[in-house]
Amino acid sequence: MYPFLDLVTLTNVSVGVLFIGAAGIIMLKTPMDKVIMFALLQGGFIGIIVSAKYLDVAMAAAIFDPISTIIMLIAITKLDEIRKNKIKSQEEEFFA
Amino acid sequence: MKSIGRIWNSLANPDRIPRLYALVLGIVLIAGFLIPIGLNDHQLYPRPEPQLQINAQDPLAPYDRGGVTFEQRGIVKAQYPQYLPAIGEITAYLSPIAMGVSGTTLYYGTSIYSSPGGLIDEILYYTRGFDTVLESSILMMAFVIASFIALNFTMRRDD
Amino acid sequence: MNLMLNILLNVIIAFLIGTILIGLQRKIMARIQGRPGPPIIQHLLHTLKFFIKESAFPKTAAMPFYVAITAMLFVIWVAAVIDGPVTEGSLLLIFAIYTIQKIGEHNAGSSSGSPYGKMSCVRAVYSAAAEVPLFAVLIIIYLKAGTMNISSIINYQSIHGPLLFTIPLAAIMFFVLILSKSQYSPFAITKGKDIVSGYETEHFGLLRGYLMISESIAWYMLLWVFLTVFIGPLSLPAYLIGMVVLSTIVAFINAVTPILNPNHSVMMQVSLAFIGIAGSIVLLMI
Amino acid sequence: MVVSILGSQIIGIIPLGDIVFYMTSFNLFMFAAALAFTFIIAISKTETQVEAEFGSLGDREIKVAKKEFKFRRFLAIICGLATAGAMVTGDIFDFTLFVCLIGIVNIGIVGAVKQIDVLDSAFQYGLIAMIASTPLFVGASLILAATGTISILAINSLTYTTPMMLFGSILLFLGVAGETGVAPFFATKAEMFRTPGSPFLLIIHLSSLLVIVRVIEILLIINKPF
Amino acid sequence: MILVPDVVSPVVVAIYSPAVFVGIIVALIGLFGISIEKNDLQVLILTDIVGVAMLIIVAAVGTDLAESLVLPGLVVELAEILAICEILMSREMRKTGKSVALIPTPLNFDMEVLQTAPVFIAVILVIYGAFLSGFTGGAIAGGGILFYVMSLTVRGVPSDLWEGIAGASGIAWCLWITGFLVLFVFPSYWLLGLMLAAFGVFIKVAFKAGLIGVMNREEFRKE
Amino acid sequence: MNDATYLIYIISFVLGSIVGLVLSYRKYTAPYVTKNIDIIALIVSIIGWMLVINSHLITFIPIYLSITIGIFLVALVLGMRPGYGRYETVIGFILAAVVWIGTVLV
Amino acid sequence: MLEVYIWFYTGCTLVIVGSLATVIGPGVKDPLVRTLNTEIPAVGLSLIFLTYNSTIALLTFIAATSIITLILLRTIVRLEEMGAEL
Repeated sequence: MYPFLDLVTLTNVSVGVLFIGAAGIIMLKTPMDKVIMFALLQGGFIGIIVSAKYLDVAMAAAIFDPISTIIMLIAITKLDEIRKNKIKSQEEEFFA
Repeated sequence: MKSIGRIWNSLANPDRIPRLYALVLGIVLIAGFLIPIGLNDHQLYPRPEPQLQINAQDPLAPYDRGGVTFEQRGIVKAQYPQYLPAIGEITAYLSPIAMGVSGTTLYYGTSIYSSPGGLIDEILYYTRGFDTVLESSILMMAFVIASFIALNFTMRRDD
Repeated sequence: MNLMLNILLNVIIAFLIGTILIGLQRKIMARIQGRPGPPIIQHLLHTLKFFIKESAFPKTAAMPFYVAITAMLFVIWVAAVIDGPVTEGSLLLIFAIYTIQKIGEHNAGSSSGSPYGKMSCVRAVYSAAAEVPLFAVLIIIYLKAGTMNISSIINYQSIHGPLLFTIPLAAIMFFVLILSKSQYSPFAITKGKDIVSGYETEHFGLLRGYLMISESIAWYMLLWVFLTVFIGPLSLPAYLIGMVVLSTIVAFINAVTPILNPNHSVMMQVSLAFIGIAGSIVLLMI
Repeated sequence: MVVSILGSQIIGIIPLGDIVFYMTSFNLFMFAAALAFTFIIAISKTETQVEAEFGSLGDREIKVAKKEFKFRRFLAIICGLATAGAMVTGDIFDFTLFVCLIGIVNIGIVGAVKQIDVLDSAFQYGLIAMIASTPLFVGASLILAATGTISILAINSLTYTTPMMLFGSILLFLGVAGETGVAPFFATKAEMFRTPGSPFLLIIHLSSLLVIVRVIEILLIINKPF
Repeated sequence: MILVPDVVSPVVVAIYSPAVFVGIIVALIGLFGISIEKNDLQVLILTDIVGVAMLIIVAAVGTDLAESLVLPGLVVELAEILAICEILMSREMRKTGKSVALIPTPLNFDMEVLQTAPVFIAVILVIYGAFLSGFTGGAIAGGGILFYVMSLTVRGVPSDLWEGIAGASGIAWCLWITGFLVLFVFPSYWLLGLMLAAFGVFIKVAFKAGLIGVMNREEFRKE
Repeated sequence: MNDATYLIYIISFVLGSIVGLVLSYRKYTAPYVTKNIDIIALIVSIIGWMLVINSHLITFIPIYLSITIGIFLVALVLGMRPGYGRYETVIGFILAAVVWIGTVLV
Repeated sequence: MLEVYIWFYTGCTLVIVGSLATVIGPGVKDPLVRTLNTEIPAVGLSLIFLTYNSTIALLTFIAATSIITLILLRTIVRLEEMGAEL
């Protein structure tokens, strides 16, 4: 009745999510947004692994996902801070 | 002649070499599009079609190569079976935990077969064991270098 | 004949002929440049002289190494003689020895701590980078003769005629290699007089004597390989004549050309190699 | 069974499972040479570089500090052993791994020095080594795909050469060229030699030359003459 | 069900040349990027892409052998990046002449996850890694240890601890070598050799990854 | 002609050169005189070259011995200090070559 | 079987697009952005591994990628902090 509903399988949905995530990472310029999109990418990826029925791999991927995210978050925060400090110190120099 | 000399001199600058190398490698790789590329289907260690084992509800998918632990050897198509007296034993081996896991679920084949035993362990540790020696040595050397520099310089705080 | 005796005989022949050829070369160069030049025997006398001189060791040297390297150089060239004239073994092996000799050169330079030696060491690395002609020669010979064994190559030539005429570009590349090993040549950057005596600067007495012996054997062996691989089965007098002719040609070239800057020397050799490879492949195709 | 490789007879083989080490007189010589140099390096002191001081008549001595010396000696020995292994291995993939090990150890030997120029060329060399691991492994894998084997002895008994094997071996050569620094990629490597510590620097040079000679042998085995 | 076929399955043969082409294209893209890039750090990041190309082409053979060849490739990439990054940093530090004490800037933020998650994630990963053993297990457990160590608040280089851990991982490496020898010299004790090898490599890789975590703790420390 | 005789010839050449060098330094004190021809050297050279090139004519001693002696004598003149012995060598060689060509033609 | 092809070609697309994005994507002058972009080819490669059922390689790759990312980020941060001009 709705033949296109057959297309809504785990694989296809995950592929869709993957592409959205990839496009997001590429298009968005702020690192923070990229990290959010990265979560989307990882989500799609885990979906595909699940559709391949390797639950153990999916589990490991699911655990490593937050680790990568947190690492990136920390790095981004720190980098932001460094850049802010740099600008600040430059301005101070300028005023001085 | 003078310009050739200048080009030659610029090649003596280390900063340009990686770029030059990348360029040369790129040019050679383009040849890859021109020559016929095909897989010779008589390979060592062939594996079943992708997803075949998992679709057949094999709890040991995707690395099931037959065999019973301590009783029957698995099938391993190695290059020189004559030099490998215990070939197939490792593939067939399942650790007790792995056996337990394989009895309960269909979807943990990877984990089961990468705990000691299994095909990849057979290849990595037994039939091509020397590769792993080198591989772990490479990692170790890289680590020795990195940690020497880190401990003595980049992370050192006293001087 | 007894193998050991044969080896000994060949090594002594290689040494004596090598020194005389080097002496001859210096003489010819001198005459071209309008100087009287040393007697032909001079290089041999030099070599022998160093054996009765006092040996001194620099305080800054890297010790066991500094001494061992001279023995090493000597040993590898003896090995070359064994593989070459004595057993007619693998051609690849001779090239391996040639490359190891580069390492000896490099290290004789750097192990003393002298800045001149160091310069020579860095230049040895540069010149080792110019080994491309060597490999090109190997590959072309293999493609043509289908073997890497010297005696098989000789057989091949006795049937098909000298390789010199079928793969002339490879012969030229090999000649460039020989040229780069000779003293005062445009490619002899490791021994340029701008760095005193290059890697030999800080080796005195006995050690220098060994270095000079291996230098002579090296020269003999390179010429021997050239004659054997490109001209084929030769009698001993023919070898002698061929070596004299080659040394003379090299002397002519050396007398009239300046030494190149290290980069240029390397890149010149590599460019020659590329031309040689391309040309030879074209020739093989035709 | 008498097997000959490039016209010289195999003296012996050391089977380690699928990876079979073989020795002809050529391999044996290079193996012995690598080990001999390694041994000498292991027992040698480093030299002291003497440089003229700028603006005065004094000399300046550059020595290798004790800690650095030990570290570099360790790496040099590993490098020598890896070179010796690369000389006799009869497996293309194993060979590429040996080459990678040599590459990384070479970086390490000069990685701990103080001269900025030397560090810079070590870094550039490291970049090349990293890029070069791609053609190395790709070359090996193309040969595997084309022939179904990566054992040199098995390839030696094949009678044909396909364009794919040729391509694979060119890539292999390019990879080794990058890892070992032949012309025109010599500059990074040559600049690394300006630092003191001659026995350790020697092993860098030794390994690169021996490996390049060995890869020529492998290429000749893979590509049969017309 | 066929456990081991005679020939490689036609699916794999069919997708071999597309896979190789993709690999070559990716390598070309990466190499192009490297050849036009001037910044050393950027080149370092781009070599990662070239490494991906290598892994694609190696995996494309699609046999068990290919898979076991992928693992060394992966490790080589990891190892070289590790060493070269360190050299780059030391070069830049020598160039700028800055001593280490002035840096790192303290990190001024509080992340809830870093208080609660590390222990849990680390425990899971270490257990799972121990179950897997070998390189895979080592990398996974190492990831867990790394994360845990990184989120600790202790500062300063624990030089003794460091050397201890590094020594332990060296011993583990020796275990693996012993295992390798056992497999070849006494094939009848293959199980012992296997266990030695699997856990030797596991411990080694895991500890090494943990030490990377220590390095990073220095960088990303909290106030 | 095998390797051993080859070696003997070379050694004889080397010894001849050394003796020639030493003797010529004793005999001639002026450095680098180019014009004069020394009669003794000329005779030695001619005998030497004759022995080397035309040794097949001399039947009463073994051929290798005559060549060895010949090479020694040739080297004696050839190896003289710079500036001496060149014309002698050339003349000796030309004479011997003429004789050789003569024997070959006849 | 169709699924296998879907994974494979998705992986290929991701790898190519991702590496293009890494090389010439928007804002890649910032090394941080470039490093984050390398995650896309990494995921693509993971899919290719999955296609060939190389799940152990896949597991290792997942772990190794996060370690590599960590190392790279550390370098970037440290260099930025020093104010190094490369």
